[in-house]
Amino acid sequence: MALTRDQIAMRVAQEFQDGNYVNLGIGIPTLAANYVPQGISVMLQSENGLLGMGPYPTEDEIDADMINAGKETVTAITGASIFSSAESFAMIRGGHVDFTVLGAFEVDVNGNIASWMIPGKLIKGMGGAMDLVAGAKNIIVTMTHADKHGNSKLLQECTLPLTGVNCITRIITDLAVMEVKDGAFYLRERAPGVSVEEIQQKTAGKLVVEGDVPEMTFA
Amino acid sequence: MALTRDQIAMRVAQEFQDGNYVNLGIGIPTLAANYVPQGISVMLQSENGLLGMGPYPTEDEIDADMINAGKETVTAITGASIFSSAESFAMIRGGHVDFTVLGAFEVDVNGNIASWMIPGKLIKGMGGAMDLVAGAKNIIVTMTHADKHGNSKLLQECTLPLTGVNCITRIITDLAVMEVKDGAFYLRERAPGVSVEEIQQKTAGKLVVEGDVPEMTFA
Amino acid sequence: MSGFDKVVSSFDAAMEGLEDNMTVIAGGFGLCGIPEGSIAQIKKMGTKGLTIVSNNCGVDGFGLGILLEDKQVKKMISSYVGENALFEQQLLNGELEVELTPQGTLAEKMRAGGAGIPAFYTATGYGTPVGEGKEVKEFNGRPYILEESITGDFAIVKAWKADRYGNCIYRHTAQNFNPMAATAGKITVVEVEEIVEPGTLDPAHIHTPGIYVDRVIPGTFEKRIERRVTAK
Amino acid sequence: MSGFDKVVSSFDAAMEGLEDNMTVIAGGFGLCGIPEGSIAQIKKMGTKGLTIVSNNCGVDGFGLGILLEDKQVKKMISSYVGENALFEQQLLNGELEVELTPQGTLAEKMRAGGAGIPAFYTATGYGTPVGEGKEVKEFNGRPYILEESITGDFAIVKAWKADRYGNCIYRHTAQNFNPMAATAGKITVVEVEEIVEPGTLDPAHIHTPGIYVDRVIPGTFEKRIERRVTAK
Repeated sequence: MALTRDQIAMRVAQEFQDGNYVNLGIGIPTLAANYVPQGISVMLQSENGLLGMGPYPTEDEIDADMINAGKETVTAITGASIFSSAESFAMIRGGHVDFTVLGAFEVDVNGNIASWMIPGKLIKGMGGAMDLVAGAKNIIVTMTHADKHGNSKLLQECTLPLTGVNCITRIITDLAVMEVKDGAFYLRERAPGVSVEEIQQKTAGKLVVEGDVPEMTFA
Repeated sequence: MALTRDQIAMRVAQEFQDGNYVNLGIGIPTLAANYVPQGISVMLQSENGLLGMGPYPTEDEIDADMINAGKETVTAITGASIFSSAESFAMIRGGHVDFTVLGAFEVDVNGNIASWMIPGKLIKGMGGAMDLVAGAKNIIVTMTHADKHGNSKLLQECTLPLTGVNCITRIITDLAVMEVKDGAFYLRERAPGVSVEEIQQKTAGKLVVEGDVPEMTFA
Repeated sequence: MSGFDKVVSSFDAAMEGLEDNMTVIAGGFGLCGIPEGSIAQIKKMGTKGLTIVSNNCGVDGFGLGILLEDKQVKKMISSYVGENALFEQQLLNGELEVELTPQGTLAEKMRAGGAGIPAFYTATGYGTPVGEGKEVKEFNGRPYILEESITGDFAIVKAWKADRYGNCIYRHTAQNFNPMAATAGKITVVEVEEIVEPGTLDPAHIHTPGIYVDRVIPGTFEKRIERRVTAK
Repeated sequence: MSGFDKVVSSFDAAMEGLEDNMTVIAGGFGLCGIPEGSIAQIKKMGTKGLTIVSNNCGVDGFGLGILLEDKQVKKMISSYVGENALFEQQLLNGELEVELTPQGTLAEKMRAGGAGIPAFYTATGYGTPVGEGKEVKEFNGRPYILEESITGDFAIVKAWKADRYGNCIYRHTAQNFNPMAATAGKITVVEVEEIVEPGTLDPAHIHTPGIYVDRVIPGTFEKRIERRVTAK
């Protein structure tokens, strides 16, 4: 069975190591914060200028001057720091953020990603996505394996305007965990009950399957 | 009569306007802070990272963590700000400092300045001088008109390695105030009792004398 | 120290000198930390043909969005826009030009503009539409694109507190783009919640030293929240 | 949050991994705000062939000057050196290489290194020996030279207070080059006068966020004064 959004987020959270600084994009990536494993701490970076983002505020805590990169009201944890957007992107661009998790329209076998612009549709802008994919040490793309029409989002070559080149190394979809290297998607894990054949069929770009591919496990 | 060091500093201080941010080099420039005219306030910038430098401390006030760009113990005025050296040079490089006053070995008619390196002698480094001459809006060079052997320091072309090019617009020596423009030194004021002829004779680069050149006045 | 007293008493005085076709750099992220009074003043002045450099363009009826109502904006330089219907409409009509710039590159362009750095290399945007037509150079085997800095005729900034000398601090994440904007204006106007006497702010904790600031004006702020989300 | 506890208990642990021929970026200006304990540890370790990036090289017998005694330094990248006789002697003997870099360019090279900017243009040094061999480009009719950023295998930094997560503040002008150094080390070691619990420092007034810091070590400081000048 394909994973739910929360299950994808759960699987993403398994990637985190204790002490990681993590930037989570809007949507599924943000959910990952809810599933950080026991005994592991991560510190969330919000690119508007906050390191140590906390949970959403209570009604009493709401403060218009405290928002996250998604423009949502938010809180800061004990030990947080707050700084300018230039400093924030210095951290990102300089490779100090350990993990960035973000969504995408398409990813290809060369680690290129398209996530911000669909020609013909109104373009709202890339926000910080281009900086994040160019800067973070590890980038995880989360998305459904195929779009709602069944078209694969894992391509031999991206068709949409790119967000970044040669930058994606790991993809977690509703069907699989894949590594991107040497011009191919390497299948590492399957969603429980999803066959290699189904993944193969829904992956347009070159897929490499080595040995038995284990199912994902959830604690 | 040639001006004393303090008189040169006095004349420099007459250039300041109320509200100017000023960076003063070591030596005569630093003395100018003692002669800021009545009714005029300037704020001193020290390039290690202090805006609003105050007087030297009393014995009780001395603090090893509070020094100026000359590595001397110093104080901060009320309303000062303290920041990193990168921020400090952002101010300088970005043209936010109104005046820089510094010494020189040589200046030429194209506004080039040599102030940091004498080949054959041990080179200690340029410190912040190159950044200052490249960044400040107005630069005043203070020096003696000629060296101790009588050789002019105001040249048609600098002979020593440069600190900066096309950047000097005003020179105040023990003999004269000069403007640098259009490939010449324009004589604007004479030291009291010093003749145009003496200045002419001690100026190796092209000197332009327009009309009667007034003597400097000191309040 | 009267020459360093930057406080002005009206927004008319604060924005004096703003003319048609100028470039204005505005602090703020979304509706957080935006210079509400300076924006209102620009609307009141009716200045046209403006190029506005700001991460976003407000919403319909609030923030920079109100400058669209009388078509005062010729061009936006932003990382993310279109939270407002009027913006979308003027963009589609060709009445408004947009230069989309990655958020970190935008922040750095302002910082560089204020710091006298005319251009810098960044990996951000290489191989994407953002990199088209820009110089590419490799460092340590990785390609980077050359991005030029931004300065403005005016910068409009929102701070929490400022002293009379223009030393500013920002509150929480309302800091965002404001410190860089403050450095990059030929004339920098800071509107603040509170004016304090020099010496009140700790010299080591000033976010924007007064040297960058030309005018300080006390303001009142609605502080509208764009996305109110609370804990369940 | 144990994964974010950066405090180590000895200088041996703080400098673990330092090897011959590495590059070390050191904060401090003159003898102000220098990482005294980390420097002493490098001397104790006897590491050789080091490239040291620091505005100055201390004095005879104090600060970075002590690393000259056993000829541990291969190269200095500095803006102003030669306050010590040993330095002068090793330089004249050809035992020591010096790359003189303008002070503001040096600060910006460190900042750029930490911020993932491989190179930037500056007017500083154009037309001087510093500009020789460097790319020149005109912006708005003025020539600028291209300067590349600096990163180090280690950065050694002196802060006033840090919390366990590595958030730091600096005291007075002992800030100087320390914040940039902190961003530019693969391993950044901060030695501090006082370690405080997370939450003690105001989040809006942290000079160096903990993300840049790998190890925090409490130190003791002589704080020698280079030029003691008092009011008359």
